[in-house]
Amino acid sequence: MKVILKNLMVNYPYFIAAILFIIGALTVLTRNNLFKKLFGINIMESAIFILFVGGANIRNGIEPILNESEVGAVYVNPLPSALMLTGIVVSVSVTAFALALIVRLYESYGTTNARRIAEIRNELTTK
Amino acid sequence: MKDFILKHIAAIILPFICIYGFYVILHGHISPGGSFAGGIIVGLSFIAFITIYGSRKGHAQMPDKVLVFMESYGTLWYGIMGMIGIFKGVPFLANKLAGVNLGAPWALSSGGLISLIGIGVGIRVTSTIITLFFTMMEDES
Amino acid sequence: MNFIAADYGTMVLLLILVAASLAMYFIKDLLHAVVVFGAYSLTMALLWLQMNTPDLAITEAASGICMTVLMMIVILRTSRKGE
Amino acid sequence: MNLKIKKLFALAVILMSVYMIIMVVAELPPYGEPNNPVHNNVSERYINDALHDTGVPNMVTAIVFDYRAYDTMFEAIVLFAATLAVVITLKRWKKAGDNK
Repeated sequence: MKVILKNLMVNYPYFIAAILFIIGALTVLTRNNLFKKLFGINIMESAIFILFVGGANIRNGIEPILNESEVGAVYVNPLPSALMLTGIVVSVSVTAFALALIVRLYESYGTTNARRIAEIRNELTTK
Repeated sequence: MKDFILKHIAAIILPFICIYGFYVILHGHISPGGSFAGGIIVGLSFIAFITIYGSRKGHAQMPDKVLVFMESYGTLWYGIMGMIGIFKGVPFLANKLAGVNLGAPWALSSGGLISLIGIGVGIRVTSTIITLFFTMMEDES
Repeated sequence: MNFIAADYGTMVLLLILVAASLAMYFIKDLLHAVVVFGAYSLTMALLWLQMNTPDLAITEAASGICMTVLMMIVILRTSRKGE
Repeated sequence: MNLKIKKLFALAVILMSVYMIIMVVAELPPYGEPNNPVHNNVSERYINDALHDTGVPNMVTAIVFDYRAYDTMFEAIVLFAATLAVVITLKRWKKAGDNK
Protein backbone atom coordinates (compact mmCIF):
# COMPACT_ATOMS: atom_id res chain seq x y z
CA MET A 1 0.00 0.00 0.00
CA LYS A 2 2.78 2.40 0.93
CA VAL A 3 4.65 1.51 -2.27
CA ILE A 4 1.55 2.24 -4.34
CA LEU A 5 1.05 5.64 -2.67
CA LYS A 6 4.70 6.53 -3.26
CA ASN A 7 4.42 5.51 -6.93
CA LEU A 8 1.28 7.62 -7.34
CA MET A 9 3.12 10.60 -5.85
CA VAL A 10 6.03 10.11 -8.28
CA ASN A 11 3.66 9.67 -11.25
CA TYR A 12 1.41 12.59 -10.35
CA PRO A 13 0.53 13.77 -13.93
CA TYR A 14 -0.69 10.31 -14.92
CA PHE A 15 -2.68 10.07 -11.68
CA ILE A 16 -4.41 13.43 -12.24
CA ALA A 17 -5.07 12.47 -15.89
CA ALA A 18 -6.81 9.30 -14.66
CA ILE A 19 -8.92 11.36 -12.23
CA LEU A 20 -9.88 13.81 -15.01
CA PHE A 21 -10.89 10.89 -17.25
CA ILE A 22 -13.10 9.51 -14.46
CA ILE A 23 -14.78 12.90 -13.88
CA GLY A 24 -15.47 13.18 -17.61
CA ALA A 25 -16.95 9.68 -17.77
CA LEU A 26 -19.13 10.46 -14.74
CA THR A 27 -20.37 13.64 -16.44
CA VAL A 28 -21.27 11.74 -19.61
CA LEU A 29 -23.04 8.95 -17.71
CA THR A 30 -25.04 10.83 -15.07
CA ARG A 31 -25.87 14.29 -16.46
CA ASN A 32 -28.90 14.48 -18.72
CA ASN A 33 -28.25 17.76 -20.52
CA LEU A 34 -26.62 17.35 -23.94
CA PHE A 35 -24.27 20.32 -23.37
CA LYS A 36 -23.04 18.71 -20.15
CA LYS A 37 -22.35 15.49 -22.06
CA LEU A 38 -20.29 17.52 -24.56
CA PHE A 39 -18.24 19.03 -21.70
CA GLY A 40 -17.63 15.51 -20.42
CA ILE A 41 -16.34 14.35 -23.81
CA ASN A 42 -13.98 17.35 -23.96
CA ILE A 43 -12.64 16.63 -20.46
CA MET A 44 -11.95 12.99 -21.38
CA GLU A 45 -10.07 14.08 -24.52
CA SER A 46 -7.86 16.47 -22.59
CA ALA A 47 -7.08 13.76 -20.03
CA ILE A 48 -5.70 11.60 -22.85
CA PHE A 49 -3.61 14.56 -24.10
CA ILE A 50 -2.11 15.04 -20.60
CA LEU A 51 -1.23 11.33 -20.41
CA PHE A 52 0.63 11.39 -23.75
CA VAL A 53 2.47 14.70 -23.29
CA GLY A 54 3.38 13.86 -19.70
CA GLY A 55 5.03 10.68 -20.93
CA ALA A 56 7.18 12.69 -23.34
CA ASN A 57 8.42 15.23 -20.80
CA ILE A 58 11.90 15.17 -19.22
CA ARG A 59 12.80 16.98 -16.01
CA ASN A 60 15.19 19.90 -16.82
CA GLY A 61 14.74 19.27 -20.56
CA ILE A 62 14.12 22.01 -23.15
CA GLU A 63 11.47 22.31 -25.83
CA PRO A 64 12.03 20.45 -29.17
CA ILE A 65 13.24 23.41 -31.24
CA LEU A 66 16.87 23.18 -32.32
CA ASN A 67 18.92 25.77 -30.43
CA GLU A 68 22.63 25.99 -31.15
CA SER A 69 23.41 28.26 -28.21
CA GLU A 70 22.40 25.51 -25.74
CA VAL A 71 25.20 22.94 -25.85
CA GLY A 72 24.50 19.56 -24.30
CA ALA A 73 20.86 20.27 -23.53
CA VAL A 74 18.35 17.40 -23.40
CA TYR A 75 15.39 17.82 -25.79
CA VAL A 76 12.02 16.35 -24.85
CA ASN A 77 10.40 13.75 -27.13
CA PRO A 78 8.76 15.55 -30.11
CA LEU A 79 6.63 12.63 -31.36
CA PRO A 80 3.69 12.67 -28.86
CA SER A 81 3.45 16.43 -29.26
CA ALA A 82 3.00 16.07 -33.03
CA LEU A 83 0.39 13.33 -32.55
CA MET A 84 -1.61 15.40 -30.06
CA LEU A 85 -1.60 18.38 -32.46
CA THR A 86 -3.73 16.19 -34.74
CA GLY A 87 -5.90 15.24 -31.78
CA ILE A 88 -6.69 18.84 -30.84
CA VAL A 89 -7.86 19.67 -34.38
CA VAL A 90 -10.03 16.54 -34.50
CA SER A 91 -11.56 17.42 -31.13
CA VAL A 92 -12.51 20.89 -32.42
CA SER A 93 -14.28 19.40 -35.45
CA VAL A 94 -16.09 16.81 -33.31
CA THR A 95 -17.31 19.61 -31.01
CA ALA A 96 -18.57 21.66 -33.97
CA PHE A 97 -20.54 18.73 -35.42
CA ALA A 98 -22.00 17.83 -32.01
CA LEU A 99 -23.20 21.42 -31.55
CA ALA A 100 -24.88 21.37 -34.96
CA LEU A 101 -26.71 18.15 -34.03
CA ILE A 102 -27.80 19.71 -30.71
CA VAL A 103 -29.37 22.66 -32.57
CA ARG A 104 -31.35 20.35 -34.84
CA LEU A 105 -32.50 18.19 -31.88
CA TYR A 106 -33.66 21.30 -30.03
CA GLU A 107 -35.66 22.38 -33.07
CA SER A 108 -37.54 19.11 -33.44
CA TYR A 109 -38.10 18.21 -29.74
CA GLY A 110 -38.02 21.60 -27.99
CA THR A 111 -35.58 20.56 -25.29
CA THR A 112 -31.89 19.71 -24.80
CA ASN A 113 -32.52 17.09 -22.13
CA ALA A 114 -31.57 13.60 -23.31
CA ARG A 115 -34.04 11.82 -21.00
CA ARG A 116 -36.93 14.04 -22.11
CA ILE A 117 -36.05 13.39 -25.78
CA ALA A 118 -36.11 9.63 -25.14
CA GLU A 119 -39.56 9.91 -23.46
CA ILE A 120 -40.99 11.84 -26.41
CA ARG A 121 -39.62 9.28 -28.84
CA ASN A 122 -41.13 6.44 -26.78
CA GLU A 123 -44.55 8.11 -26.85
CA LEU A 124 -44.31 8.60 -30.59
CA THR A 125 -43.34 4.98 -31.32
CA THR A 126 -45.83 3.28 -28.98
CA LYS A 127 -48.84 5.16 -30.36
CA MET B 1 -24.45 46.41 -32.47
CA LYS B 2 -24.27 50.18 -32.20
CA ASP B 3 -21.45 50.74 -29.74
CA PHE B 4 -19.30 53.72 -30.82
CA ILE B 5 -16.23 52.88 -28.68
CA LEU B 6 -16.22 49.19 -29.61
CA LYS B 7 -16.36 49.95 -33.33
CA HIS B 8 -13.50 52.46 -33.28
CA ILE B 9 -11.23 50.38 -31.03
CA ALA B 10 -11.90 47.32 -33.23
CA ALA B 11 -10.96 49.30 -36.35
CA ILE B 12 -7.56 49.98 -34.80
CA ILE B 13 -6.85 46.60 -33.23
CA LEU B 14 -8.21 44.00 -35.69
CA PRO B 15 -5.58 44.46 -38.47
CA PHE B 16 -2.82 43.77 -35.97
CA ILE B 17 -4.49 40.52 -34.85
CA CYS B 18 -4.76 39.48 -38.52
CA ILE B 19 -1.09 40.28 -39.18
CA TYR B 20 -0.08 38.35 -36.07
CA GLY B 21 -1.92 35.33 -37.47
CA PHE B 22 -0.02 35.59 -40.76
CA TYR B 23 3.22 35.88 -38.75
CA VAL B 24 2.43 32.65 -36.90
CA ILE B 25 1.66 30.84 -40.20
CA LEU B 26 4.81 32.04 -41.99
CA HIS B 27 7.18 31.39 -39.07
CA GLY B 28 5.72 27.97 -38.24
CA HIS B 29 8.88 26.09 -39.20
CA ILE B 30 11.46 28.12 -37.27
CA SER B 31 9.60 29.02 -34.09
CA PRO B 32 6.69 27.65 -32.05
CA GLY B 33 3.37 27.96 -33.77
CA GLY B 34 2.23 26.43 -37.00
CA SER B 35 -0.37 26.63 -39.67
CA PHE B 36 -3.30 25.33 -37.57
CA ALA B 37 -2.88 27.89 -34.78
CA GLY B 38 -2.16 30.72 -37.24
CA GLY B 39 -5.17 29.87 -39.39
CA ILE B 40 -7.43 29.90 -36.33
CA ILE B 41 -6.06 33.32 -35.27
CA VAL B 42 -6.67 34.86 -38.74
CA GLY B 43 -10.17 33.38 -38.78
CA LEU B 44 -10.93 34.72 -35.30
CA SER B 45 -10.01 38.26 -36.36
CA PHE B 46 -12.66 37.98 -39.10
CA ILE B 47 -15.16 36.59 -36.61
CA ALA B 48 -14.58 39.57 -34.31
CA PHE B 49 -15.31 41.80 -37.33
CA ILE B 50 -18.55 39.91 -38.00
CA THR B 51 -19.79 40.06 -34.40
CA ILE B 52 -19.00 43.78 -34.04
CA TYR B 53 -20.10 45.17 -37.43
CA GLY B 54 -22.93 42.77 -38.18
CA SER B 55 -23.37 39.74 -40.40
CA ARG B 56 -24.26 41.68 -43.56
CA LYS B 57 -21.00 43.67 -43.67
CA GLY B 58 -19.12 40.47 -42.96
CA HIS B 59 -20.72 38.81 -45.99
CA ALA B 60 -19.73 41.82 -48.09
CA GLN B 61 -16.11 41.36 -47.03
CA MET B 62 -16.09 37.56 -47.40
CA PRO B 63 -18.56 36.32 -50.05
CA ASP B 64 -19.52 32.66 -50.10
CA LYS B 65 -17.77 32.14 -53.44
CA VAL B 66 -14.39 33.15 -51.97
CA LEU B 67 -14.92 30.86 -48.98
CA VAL B 68 -15.78 27.86 -51.15
CA PHE B 69 -12.75 28.57 -53.38
CA MET B 70 -10.37 28.79 -50.39
CA GLU B 71 -11.83 25.69 -48.77
CA SER B 72 -11.66 23.33 -51.72
CA TYR B 73 -8.47 24.53 -53.39
CA GLY B 74 -6.65 24.69 -50.03
CA THR B 75 -7.34 20.98 -49.62
CA LEU B 76 -6.31 20.27 -53.21
CA TRP B 77 -3.06 22.26 -52.78
CA TYR B 78 -1.76 19.61 -50.38
CA GLY B 79 -2.26 16.93 -53.02
CA ILE B 80 -0.63 19.03 -55.76
CA MET B 81 2.44 19.57 -53.58
CA GLY B 82 2.57 15.82 -53.01
CA MET B 83 2.44 15.09 -56.75
CA ILE B 84 5.85 16.81 -57.21
CA GLY B 85 7.40 13.69 -55.71
CA ILE B 86 5.52 11.45 -58.16
CA PHE B 87 6.73 13.45 -61.18
CA LYS B 88 10.34 13.20 -59.98
CA GLY B 89 10.00 9.41 -59.63
CA VAL B 90 10.15 9.20 -55.82
CA PRO B 91 7.36 8.46 -53.28
CA PHE B 92 4.32 10.71 -52.72
CA LEU B 93 5.00 13.81 -50.55
CA ALA B 94 8.79 13.35 -50.58
CA ASN B 95 10.72 16.51 -49.76
CA LYS B 96 14.48 16.04 -49.77
CA LEU B 97 14.33 12.90 -51.91
CA ALA B 98 12.57 14.86 -54.68
CA GLY B 99 15.51 17.24 -54.96
CA VAL B 100 13.73 20.34 -53.63
CA ASN B 101 16.15 23.07 -52.57
CA LEU B 102 16.03 23.14 -48.76
CA GLY B 103 17.70 26.54 -48.35
CA ALA B 104 19.66 27.78 -45.38
CA PRO B 105 18.28 26.75 -41.98
CA TRP B 106 16.75 29.48 -39.76
CA ALA B 107 15.82 31.49 -42.88
CA LEU B 108 12.18 32.30 -43.67
CA SER B 109 12.29 30.52 -47.04
CA SER B 110 13.90 27.32 -45.77
CA GLY B 111 12.32 23.91 -45.54
CA GLY B 112 11.41 23.35 -49.19
CA LEU B 113 7.84 22.06 -49.45
CA ILE B 114 7.14 22.47 -45.73
CA SER B 115 6.59 26.23 -45.79
CA LEU B 116 4.49 26.00 -49.01
CA ILE B 117 2.25 23.30 -47.54
CA GLY B 118 1.96 25.34 -44.34
CA ILE B 119 0.61 28.37 -46.21
CA GLY B 120 -2.03 26.21 -47.95
CA VAL B 121 -3.17 24.55 -44.71
CA GLY B 122 -3.35 27.94 -42.97
CA ILE B 123 -5.62 29.33 -45.70
CA ARG B 124 -8.00 26.39 -45.55
CA VAL B 125 -8.21 26.40 -41.74
CA THR B 126 -9.12 30.13 -41.94
CA SER B 127 -11.93 29.44 -44.38
CA THR B 128 -13.17 26.51 -42.24
CA ILE B 129 -13.48 28.69 -39.14
CA ILE B 130 -15.29 31.49 -41.01
CA THR B 131 -17.67 29.05 -42.72
CA LEU B 132 -18.59 27.40 -39.40
CA PHE B 133 -19.44 30.74 -37.81
CA PHE B 134 -21.40 32.05 -40.80
CA THR B 135 -23.56 28.90 -40.77
CA MET B 136 -24.12 28.99 -37.03
CA MET B 137 -24.97 32.72 -36.86
CA GLU B 138 -27.25 32.54 -39.91
CA ASP B 139 -29.26 29.85 -38.17
CA GLU B 140 -29.78 32.06 -35.13
CA SER B 141 -31.54 34.96 -36.80
CA MET C 1 11.26 11.68 -5.22
CA ASN C 2 13.58 14.46 -6.39
CA PHE C 3 11.13 17.22 -7.29
CA ILE C 4 12.36 20.56 -8.65
CA ALA C 5 10.58 23.93 -8.64
CA ALA C 6 8.84 23.35 -12.03
CA ASP C 7 7.17 20.21 -10.60
CA TYR C 8 5.31 22.19 -7.96
CA GLY C 9 4.00 24.60 -10.61
CA THR C 10 2.74 21.64 -12.62
CA MET C 11 1.03 20.23 -9.52
CA VAL C 12 -0.82 23.52 -8.88
CA LEU C 13 -2.01 23.67 -12.51
CA LEU C 14 -3.23 20.06 -12.39
CA LEU C 15 -5.18 20.72 -9.19
CA ILE C 16 -6.82 23.76 -10.85
CA LEU C 17 -7.82 21.46 -13.73
CA VAL C 18 -9.51 19.01 -11.34
CA ALA C 19 -11.33 21.88 -9.58
CA ALA C 20 -12.55 23.33 -12.91
CA SER C 21 -13.83 19.96 -14.15
CA LEU C 22 -15.71 19.40 -10.87
CA ALA C 23 -17.20 22.89 -11.23
CA MET C 24 -18.37 21.98 -14.74
CA TYR C 25 -20.07 18.89 -13.26
CA PHE C 26 -21.95 20.77 -10.53
CA ILE C 27 -22.83 24.20 -12.03
CA LYS C 28 -26.49 24.40 -13.12
CA ASP C 29 -26.43 27.49 -15.39
CA LEU C 30 -25.00 26.51 -18.78
CA LEU C 31 -23.52 29.93 -19.63
CA HIS C 32 -21.49 29.86 -16.39
CA ALA C 33 -20.32 26.36 -17.27
CA VAL C 34 -19.10 27.60 -20.67
CA VAL C 35 -17.08 30.36 -18.97
CA VAL C 36 -15.55 27.79 -16.62
CA PHE C 37 -14.69 25.73 -19.71
CA GLY C 38 -12.72 28.72 -21.02
CA ALA C 39 -10.78 28.88 -17.75
CA TYR C 40 -10.13 25.14 -18.04
CA SER C 41 -8.65 25.59 -21.53
CA LEU C 42 -6.45 28.49 -20.35
CA THR C 43 -5.04 26.33 -17.55
CA MET C 44 -4.48 23.58 -20.10
CA ALA C 45 -2.44 25.94 -22.32
CA LEU C 46 -0.29 27.00 -19.34
CA LEU C 47 0.21 23.30 -18.55
CA TRP C 48 1.53 22.59 -22.06
CA LEU C 49 3.95 25.50 -21.65
CA GLN C 50 5.07 23.98 -18.35
CA MET C 51 5.59 20.58 -20.02
CA ASN C 52 7.93 22.02 -22.74
CA THR C 53 5.58 21.77 -25.74
CA PRO C 54 4.96 25.38 -26.93
CA ASP C 55 3.39 24.23 -30.24
CA LEU C 56 0.55 22.57 -28.38
CA ALA C 57 0.22 25.59 -26.08
CA ILE C 58 -0.39 28.06 -28.90
CA THR C 59 -2.81 25.71 -30.70
CA GLU C 60 -4.78 25.03 -27.51
CA ALA C 61 -4.90 28.74 -26.69
CA ALA C 62 -6.35 29.55 -30.12
CA SER C 63 -8.76 26.62 -30.45
CA GLY C 64 -9.81 25.93 -26.87
CA ILE C 65 -10.16 29.41 -25.42
CA CYS C 66 -11.54 31.33 -28.40
CA MET C 67 -12.97 28.86 -30.89
CA THR C 68 -14.86 26.32 -28.76
CA VAL C 69 -16.14 28.88 -26.25
CA LEU C 70 -17.42 31.21 -29.00
CA MET C 71 -19.17 28.33 -30.82
CA MET C 72 -20.84 27.18 -27.60
CA ILE C 73 -22.05 30.70 -26.74
CA VAL C 74 -23.50 31.18 -30.25
CA ILE C 75 -25.34 27.86 -30.01
CA LEU C 76 -26.50 28.51 -26.43
CA ARG C 77 -28.22 31.72 -27.51
CA THR C 78 -30.50 29.69 -29.81
CA SER C 79 -31.47 27.20 -27.08
CA ARG C 80 -31.31 29.11 -23.82
CA LYS C 81 -32.90 26.77 -21.31
CA GLY C 82 -31.31 25.64 -18.03
CA GLU C 83 -31.28 22.05 -16.91
CA MET D 1 -36.54 5.09 -8.10
CA ASN D 2 -35.42 3.68 -11.40
CA LEU D 3 -33.27 6.76 -11.91
CA LYS D 4 -31.49 6.30 -8.57
CA ILE D 5 -30.66 2.66 -9.34
CA LYS D 6 -29.19 3.69 -12.68
CA LYS D 7 -27.04 6.38 -11.02
CA LEU D 8 -25.81 3.93 -8.40
CA PHE D 9 -24.93 1.46 -11.15
CA ALA D 10 -22.96 4.13 -13.02
CA LEU D 11 -21.13 5.02 -9.79
CA ALA D 12 -20.24 1.35 -9.20
CA VAL D 13 -18.83 1.00 -12.73
CA ILE D 14 -16.83 4.22 -12.26
CA LEU D 15 -15.41 3.05 -8.91
CA MET D 16 -14.28 -0.25 -10.40
CA SER D 17 -12.52 1.53 -13.25
CA VAL D 18 -10.90 3.93 -10.72
CA TYR D 19 -9.39 0.91 -8.95
CA MET D 20 -8.11 -0.58 -12.23
CA ILE D 21 -6.66 2.69 -13.56
CA ILE D 22 -4.89 3.52 -10.28
CA MET D 23 -3.29 0.08 -10.21
CA VAL D 24 -2.02 0.62 -13.77
CA VAL D 25 -0.73 4.14 -13.05
CA ALA D 26 1.28 2.89 -10.07
CA GLU D 27 3.09 0.43 -12.35
CA LEU D 28 4.14 3.00 -15.00
CA PRO D 29 7.80 4.11 -15.24
CA PRO D 30 8.63 7.20 -13.11
CA TYR D 31 7.66 10.59 -14.56
CA GLY D 32 10.35 12.82 -16.03
CA GLU D 33 13.34 10.47 -16.07
CA PRO D 34 15.57 10.73 -19.19
CA ASN D 35 16.02 6.94 -19.60
CA ASN D 36 12.36 5.90 -19.73
CA PRO D 37 11.33 3.41 -22.44
CA VAL D 38 9.55 6.16 -24.45
CA HIS D 39 12.85 7.90 -25.20
CA ASN D 40 14.12 5.17 -27.52
CA ASN D 41 15.90 5.29 -30.87
CA VAL D 42 12.83 6.70 -32.68
CA SER D 43 12.90 10.00 -30.83
CA GLU D 44 16.71 10.07 -31.00
CA ARG D 45 16.48 9.79 -34.79
CA TYR D 46 14.05 12.71 -34.95
CA ILE D 47 16.13 14.90 -32.61
CA ASN D 48 19.49 14.24 -34.30
CA ASP D 49 18.52 14.12 -37.99
CA ALA D 50 15.61 16.55 -38.34
CA LEU D 51 17.73 19.52 -39.44
CA HIS D 52 19.73 17.41 -41.89
CA ASP D 53 16.70 15.65 -43.39
CA THR D 54 14.26 18.51 -43.73
CA GLY D 55 16.13 21.76 -43.11
CA VAL D 56 13.70 22.82 -40.40
CA PRO D 57 14.81 23.50 -36.81
CA ASN D 58 11.33 23.00 -35.30
CA MET D 59 11.09 19.22 -34.87
CA VAL D 60 7.32 19.15 -34.36
CA THR D 61 6.76 20.85 -37.72
CA ALA D 62 9.27 18.49 -39.31
CA ILE D 63 7.32 15.47 -38.05
CA VAL D 64 3.88 16.89 -38.90
CA PHE D 65 4.68 18.09 -42.42
CA ASP D 66 7.51 15.83 -43.56
CA TYR D 67 7.98 12.52 -41.74
CA ARG D 68 4.25 11.98 -41.23
CA ALA D 69 2.83 14.21 -43.97
CA TYR D 70 0.43 11.51 -45.15
CA ASP D 71 -1.17 11.53 -41.70
CA THR D 72 -1.60 15.32 -41.79
CA MET D 73 -3.17 15.20 -45.25
CA PHE D 74 -5.97 12.96 -44.04
CA GLU D 75 -6.34 15.11 -40.95
CA ALA D 76 -6.97 18.10 -43.24
CA ILE D 77 -9.57 15.98 -45.03
CA VAL D 78 -11.20 15.23 -41.65
CA LEU D 79 -11.52 18.98 -41.02
CA PHE D 80 -13.00 19.42 -44.52
CA ALA D 81 -15.53 16.63 -43.85
CA ALA D 82 -16.51 18.19 -40.51
CA THR D 83 -17.19 21.56 -42.19
CA LEU D 84 -19.22 19.81 -44.89
CA ALA D 85 -21.29 17.95 -42.28
CA VAL D 86 -21.99 21.10 -40.26
CA VAL D 87 -23.07 23.04 -43.37
CA ILE D 88 -25.35 20.22 -44.53
CA THR D 89 -26.92 19.84 -41.07
CA LEU D 90 -27.37 23.52 -40.25
CA LYS D 91 -27.98 25.44 -43.45
CA ARG D 92 -31.60 26.26 -44.35
CA TRP D 93 -31.88 25.30 -47.99
CA LYS D 94 -34.46 27.27 -49.94
CA LYS D 95 -37.16 25.05 -51.43
CA ALA D 96 -37.70 25.16 -55.19
CA GLY D 97 -40.11 27.96 -56.06
CA ASP D 98 -39.95 29.34 -52.52
CA ASN D 99 -39.01 32.90 -53.46
CA LYS D 100 -41.23 33.20 -56.50
